[in-house]
Amino acid sequence: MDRDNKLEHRCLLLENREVVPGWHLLELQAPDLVHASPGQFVQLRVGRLTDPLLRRPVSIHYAEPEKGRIRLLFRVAGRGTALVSGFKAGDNVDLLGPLGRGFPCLDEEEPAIFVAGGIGLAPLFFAAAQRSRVSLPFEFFLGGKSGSLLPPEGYFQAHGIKPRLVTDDGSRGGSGPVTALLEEYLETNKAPLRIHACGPGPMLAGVVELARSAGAAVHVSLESRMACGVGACLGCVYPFRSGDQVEYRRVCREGPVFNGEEVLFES
Amino acid sequence: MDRDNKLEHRCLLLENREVVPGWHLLELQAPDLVHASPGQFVQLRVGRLTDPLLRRPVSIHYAEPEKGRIRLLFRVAGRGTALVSGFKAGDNVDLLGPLGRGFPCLDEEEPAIFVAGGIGLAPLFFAAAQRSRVSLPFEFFLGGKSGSLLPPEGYFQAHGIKPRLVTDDGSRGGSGPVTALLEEYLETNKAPLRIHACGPGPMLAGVVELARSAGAAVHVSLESRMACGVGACLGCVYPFRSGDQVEYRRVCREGPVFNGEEVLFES
Amino acid sequence: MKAEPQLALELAGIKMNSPLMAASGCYGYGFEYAGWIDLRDWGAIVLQGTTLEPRQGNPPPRLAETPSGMLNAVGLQNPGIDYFLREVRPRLGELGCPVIANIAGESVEQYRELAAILDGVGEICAVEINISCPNVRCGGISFGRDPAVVERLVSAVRRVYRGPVIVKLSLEAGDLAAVGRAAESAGADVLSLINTLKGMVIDTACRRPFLGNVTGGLSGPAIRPVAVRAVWEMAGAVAIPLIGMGGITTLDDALQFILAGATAVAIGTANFLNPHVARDIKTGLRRYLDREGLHHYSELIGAAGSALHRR
Amino acid sequence: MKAEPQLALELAGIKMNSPLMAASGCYGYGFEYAGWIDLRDWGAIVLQGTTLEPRQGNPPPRLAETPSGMLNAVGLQNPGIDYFLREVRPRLGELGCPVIANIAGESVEQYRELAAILDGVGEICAVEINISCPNVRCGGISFGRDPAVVERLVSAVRRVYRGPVIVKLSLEAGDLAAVGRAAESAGADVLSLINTLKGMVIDTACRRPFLGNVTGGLSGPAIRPVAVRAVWEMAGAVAIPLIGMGGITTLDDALQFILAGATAVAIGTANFLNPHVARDIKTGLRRYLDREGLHHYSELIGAAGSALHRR
Ligand SMILES: Cc1cc2nc3c(=O)[nH]c(=O)nc-3n(C[C@H](O)[C@H](O)[C@H](O)COP(=O)(O)OP(=O)(O)OC[C@H]3O[C@@H](n4cnc5c(N)ncnc54)[C@H](O)[C@@H]3O)c2cc1C
Ligand SMILES: Cc1cc2nc3c(=O)[nH]c(=O)nc-3n(C[C@H](O)[C@H](O)[C@H](O)COP(=O)(O)OP(=O)(O)OC[C@H]3O[C@@H](n4cnc5c(N)ncnc54)[C@H](O)[C@@H]3O)c2cc1C
Ligand SMILES: Cc1cc2nc3c(=O)[nH]c(=O)nc-3n(C[C@H](O)[C@H](O)[C@H](O)COP(=O)(O)O)c2cc1C
Ligand SMILES: Cc1cc2nc3c(=O)[nH]c(=O)nc-3n(C[C@H](O)[C@H](O)[C@H](O)COP(=O)(O)O)c2cc1C
Ligand code: FES
Ligand code: FES
Repeated sequence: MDRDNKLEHRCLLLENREVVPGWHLLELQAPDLVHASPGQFVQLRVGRLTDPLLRRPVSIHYAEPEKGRIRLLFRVAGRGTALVSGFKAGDNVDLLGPLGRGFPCLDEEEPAIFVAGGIGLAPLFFAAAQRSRVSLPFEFFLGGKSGSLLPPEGYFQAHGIKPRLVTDDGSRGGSGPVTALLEEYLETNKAPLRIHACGPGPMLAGVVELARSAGAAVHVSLESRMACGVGACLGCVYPFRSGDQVEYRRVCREGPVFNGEEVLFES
Repeated sequence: MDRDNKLEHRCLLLENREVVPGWHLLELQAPDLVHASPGQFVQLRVGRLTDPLLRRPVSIHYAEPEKGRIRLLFRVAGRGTALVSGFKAGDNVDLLGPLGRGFPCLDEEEPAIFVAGGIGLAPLFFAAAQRSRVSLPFEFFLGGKSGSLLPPEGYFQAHGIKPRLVTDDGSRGGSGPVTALLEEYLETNKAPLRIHACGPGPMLAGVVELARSAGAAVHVSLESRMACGVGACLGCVYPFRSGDQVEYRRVCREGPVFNGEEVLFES
Repeated sequence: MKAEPQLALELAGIKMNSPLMAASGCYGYGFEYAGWIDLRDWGAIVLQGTTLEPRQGNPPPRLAETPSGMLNAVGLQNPGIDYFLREVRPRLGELGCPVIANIAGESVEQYRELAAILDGVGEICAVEINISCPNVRCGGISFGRDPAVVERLVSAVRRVYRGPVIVKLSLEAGDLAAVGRAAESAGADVLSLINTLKGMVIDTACRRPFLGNVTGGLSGPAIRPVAVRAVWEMAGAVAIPLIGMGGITTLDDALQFILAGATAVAIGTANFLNPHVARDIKTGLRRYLDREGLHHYSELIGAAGSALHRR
Repeated sequence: MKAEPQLALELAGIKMNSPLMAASGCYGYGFEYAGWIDLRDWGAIVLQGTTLEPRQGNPPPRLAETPSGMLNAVGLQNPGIDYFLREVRPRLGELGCPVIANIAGESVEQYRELAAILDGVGEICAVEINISCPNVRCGGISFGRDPAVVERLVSAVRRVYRGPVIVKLSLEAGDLAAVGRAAESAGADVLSLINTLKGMVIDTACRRPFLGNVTGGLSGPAIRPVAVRAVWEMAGAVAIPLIGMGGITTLDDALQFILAGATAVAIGTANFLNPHVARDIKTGLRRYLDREGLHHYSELIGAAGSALHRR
C-alpha cells in the first residue's frame, strides 16, 4: 500500500473572486493537487465546527503545475457553498483529494466534444484546456440560464477555449437547450468522436440519448451527495444498468465520470 | 404588557480590540441598550448556524448614552467566546437585552467597595464609572493572575477609576488574593458600607464571609450557563438559602446580582 | 383580490390563529417573554410543567450545550398546583393567546388529581399530559413506555377532564405506535411528540457527569430528524391530530413536521436563539402558502406521506 | 526515564494497540483508506456489514445532512459472504491491523450461518453482530428490541463461533439494560453501542421524504449525548466490556465514552470530516495521559461513574 500520497491538504487561499453572480472562483496554493486529471474532484471542508457536518465535493476546475496552484469554480447552491463564498484570501482551505476517476482518453486524436450545462462547466473547462494546450481538436458547448450568469469570453480565451453558447432566455448565443447544439453538430459530424458531458441529470440523459443514436462514445460526470468521498461509506451511489439488473455504483470511487450508456437516469 | 421594549438588537460592531492577551473589548452601536444599569447583561449570539447553539451571557461593561454605544469586555473561555473574538468591525452582532437586575443602590452616599476577580472586572467597571461620574466615593479592588493579564492603568484612569491591584504572581500591585485587600480595608473602615463583587465562586464566598464579619452589605454577580436568559427555562439556577431550605433562583431573572448572604456557595 | 392564505385552525376544539405553539418548559408561564414579544404570534402557549406539590427541581448545573443541541435537567421545578391556581391562573388572560397546562405526576392517581383540579378552569383551554420527561426519577418517562400503563393513565385523566386532552410522548417507548394507539383508544384528543431524548455529557476535566442530575434531556436541531420520523410514523398509526416538535428553528423545519403529518408544531429551544421565531415562521409560512397558491396551511398536513404508508 | 503512557489492550482476547476502532459501515473494507491513511493508527477496523446473499442496498439518495449529524440509508449494500471469503478475505492481511467482521441477517438462522462460516477464518479476529440496523426492513433493529430474541440469537452465534462475539445494540430497545444483560448471559464477550438512531428528513420543495428509503440512521456529533448516556447506563448493567460510539470527533469526545465506561471506542462519521481522526485522537490521548500522570488509559475506564451507580 502506497502511503506517499497525502489525502488531506491545507491549502492557502490566494483569491476568491465572484466570476458571475453566485459563481465563485477559488485560487489555491496546492502543489500536491496539480497533477489531478480533469474530472477528478476534492472534498472541501466548509465549516470548522460540526454544522454543517459534511465536506462538499467540488471538481478541479484548472491546475497550473508550474505555479503549484489549482482553481475551483463553484455555484452557491446552499448553506455549505454559501459559507465557502465567504472564504477570504489568506484563509486555509482543507481539501481531500484528488478523488475519483476523471474523463478518459483526453489525449486521443479523435475529436472531443464537451457539453456543459451551467456549473457543469467546472470540470469540462479543465479537460478542454488540457486538450487545447497540446493542440488536440475539440468543441465546447455551453448552456446556461442567461448570458449574464455565464462567464465572459475572456474567461475562456486565455485557455484556448471558444465555447458555443446557448441560453434559456437567448440573451447570449442562441436560445434553447445545450443539447440542441450537440444535436446539430452530430448531424454533420460523424463518429468516431467522444463526448464528455457535465450538468443536470435531464441534460445528461439527453446527451447520452443523442450520443447513442450517433454511435459516439459518451462519458458523463455525475453528482451526488457524498460523505466519505473515497468509497468507504456507500452513500453516494447512482443506479447503473448491469445486464438486466440495477447495480449501485459509487460516484466518488468508480466515478464521478462514467460511461454514459450504463447510467440509469431517472425518467 | 409593555412591548415598546425590544428584546433583540442587531448592533454594528465598531471595534474589537484585544485589551490584554485573551481579553477582548467590543465597542457596539447600540442606542437601545445604553440605559442599562451596571450588572445587567446581554445574551450574545455567537454563531449563525446551530453549532454552537446557545447564546452567551456577557455583562455590559460600559455605556455611552451620548454616543449610543456600549462596550462588552470578555475573556476567551471556550468555543463560543473564541468565535466572538474573531468578530470584525462592520459585523452585525445579535444581542438580547438588557437582561437581569444590576447592582443596587449605586447612587447612595455610603462608600461603595468593588471587588473584582479577573474578568469579574467587566460589570464592576461600569458600576464604578457610574459612581465616579457623579463623584460618589468608592474603592476598586482588582485581582488577577499576572500583571500583564490585567488592563493597563490608562484603561481605568479615563473613567476616574484607580484600582488597587493584587496579582497571584506579584508582578503588579501586591501578591495574594484580592480578598486580602478587602480584609485590610475592612479592618480600618467600618460599616455602613456596601460591597459589590464579581469573580470566581470561591472568591465571592470569601468576600461574603468578610462582609458578614464586618456587618457590611454585600452583593455579588453570579455566573451560570444560560439558555433563554429571560427566566423562561429555569436552566440557570443557583442554590440559595431560604429559611432552612434550599431554593433555586434564576441567575438571569432574579439576578445576576444577588444579596451575597443568601447565596449557597459550594464548599 | 386574492385571499390571504389562512393559518387558523381548531385543534380538538382549541381555537388557534396559527399552528405554532410554544413548547412546554421553554416558555415559562408566558410572562417571561410577554414584556418583549407579541404573544399573539403563537397559536397557543403550553405552560411549564405543573405538579401537585411544589418541586425545587434538580441541582445545577442544569444545562449543557451539545452539538446543535442542548441538555436540560430542570427536573420540573415549579411552585405546585395550588400556587398555580392562586397566583398564575388569574393573570393568564393577559397573555392574549390560548394557554395549555402541562401536568406531570408520580402516579396515575396524581395525574388524575391534577386533571380534576384543572377541569373547568377557564383560563386553561387544554391539558397536556407529560408522560415522557427524562429528568424525573419517579414520574415521567417510565409512564410513557408501556401501552397498558398509558391506556390506564389517559383513561383516568379522560374521566375527570372534559376539555381537550393532549398526551405528550417520548421516543423511549420500544414501540411508539403501540403507545400512541393506546393513548388514542383511551380517549386522547391529540398526541404531542417528541419530548427530549435522554442524554448526558461528561466533564472530562473533572471526570464526572457534567449535569447535577447526571443525565438530561436533549433538545434542539440535533434531534429534529428523529422527531420528524416519529411524527411520520405516528401519523400512520393513529387518526387523532398530532403536535410535532423537536428542533424546529426555521420555516423549513416546521414544514417538515407538517408534511410528515403534524397538524400543529411546537417550538422550544429555538426561542432561546431567536425569541422572534414564532413571528418569523408565521410570516414565512404565509409567504410560502401564497407563493405555492395554497389557501390554507392544512393542505400541507401529511402531504409527504404516501397513501400506502397510511393505515 | 519516564515510561510512555500505554494504549494497548486486549479486548476479549483481541490484541489492539489502541482503544480506537473504525466503526462498521464507515470504513468499507479498510482498503478504501489504505492508500492514504496509516491503518496502524487503529486498534481494530470493523468491516462493513456482510450478509449471506449479495444485497444491492437502498435506492439513492442515501445521505442527508442534518444539524451536526447525517442520515444514511445504505441498506447493507454488500457483495455477500461468498464474495467476501473469495475476494476480500485474502487481502485483509495487508491492512496491518486487527479486523472484525460485522454480520447481519434476516433470521436467527442466517446470523448463525454467517457466524459458522466465519468461524476459524484467521483474517477475522472477532464478529460483531449487528442487531440494530435501522435501514433494513426484515433484519436489523427488530432483533435488538426484545431481550428474549437477543438471547436466542446470541446463543445461536455463540454455539458456532469460537472467537470473540461482539453484539451491537441500538437505542430502540425499550429497556436497554435488559437487552444488554440478555446478550451477556447468552455469551456475548463485548457489547458495542450505539448504532444510528432512526430519523428522516422531508424534502419540503418536493413534499416527500428526501431519502430513497424514506428513513435513515442518524450518526455524528448530534447523537453523542444520547450515546454517552447509553454507555453509562450499560456500564452499570453488565460486566462485559463495552465499545462506545456515536459522534466521536475529538479526544474529549473519546474520553467521555471511556470515562462513562467504554473499554474501547469506535469512530464512524468523523472519518468523513477528518480522515486522520484516529491518529489525532491517539496522539492527543498519549499526551493527555502523560500530562495527567497516568500509565495506562484503562485507568480512565468508567472513572466518571460513582460506585453507587455500578451494580
Ligand atoms: C463529484 C462532484 C463534483 C462537483 N463539482 C462541483 C463544482 O465544481 N462546482 C460546483 O458548484 N458544484 C459542484 N458539485 C456540486 C456541489 O457539491 C454541491 O452544489 C454542493 O455540495 C452543495 O452544497 P451546499 O451546502 O451549498 O448546498 P446544500 O445545502 O447541501 O443543498 C444543495 C442542494 O440540494 C438541495 N438539498 C440539500 N439538502 C436537501 C434536503 N434535505 N432536502 C431537499 N433538498 C435538499 C438544496 O435545496 C440545494 O438545492 C459537485 C458535485 C459532485 C458530486
Ligand atoms: C450574567 C453573566 C454575565 C457574564 N459576563 C461576562 C463578561 O462580561 N465577560 C466575560 O468574559 N464573561 C462573562 N460571563 C461568562 C461568559 O458567559 C462565559 O465565559 C461564556 O459563556 C463562555 O462561553 P464559551 O463558549 O467561550 O465557553 P464554553 O465552551 O461554554 O466553556 C466555558 C467554560 O466552561 C467549561 N465547560 C463548558 N462546557 C462544559 C462541559 N460540558 N463540561 C465541562 N466543562 C464545560 C469549559 O471548560 C470552559 O472553562 C458572564 C456570565 C454570566 C452568567
Ligand atoms: C429547558 C426545557 C424544559 C422543558 N420542560 C418540559 C416540561 O416541563 N414538560 C414537557 O412536557 N416538556 C418539557 N420540555 C420539552 C419541550 O417541550 C420539547 O418537547 C423539547 O424541548 C423538543 O423541542 P425543541 O427541540 O423545540 O426544544 C422542556 C424542554 C426544555 C429545553
Ligand atoms: C454510512 C454508514 C454506514 C453504516 N453501516 C453500518 C453497518 O453496516 N453495520 C453496523 O453495525 N453499523 C453501521 N453504521 C453505524 C456505525 O457503525 C456507528 O454505529 C454509528 O454511525 C455511530 O457512530 P458515529 O457517530 O461515529 O458515526 C453505519 C454508519 C454510517 C454513517
Ligand atoms: S461518498 Fe462514501 S462511498 Fe462515495
Ligand atoms: S437562562 Fe433560562 S431561566 Fe435563566
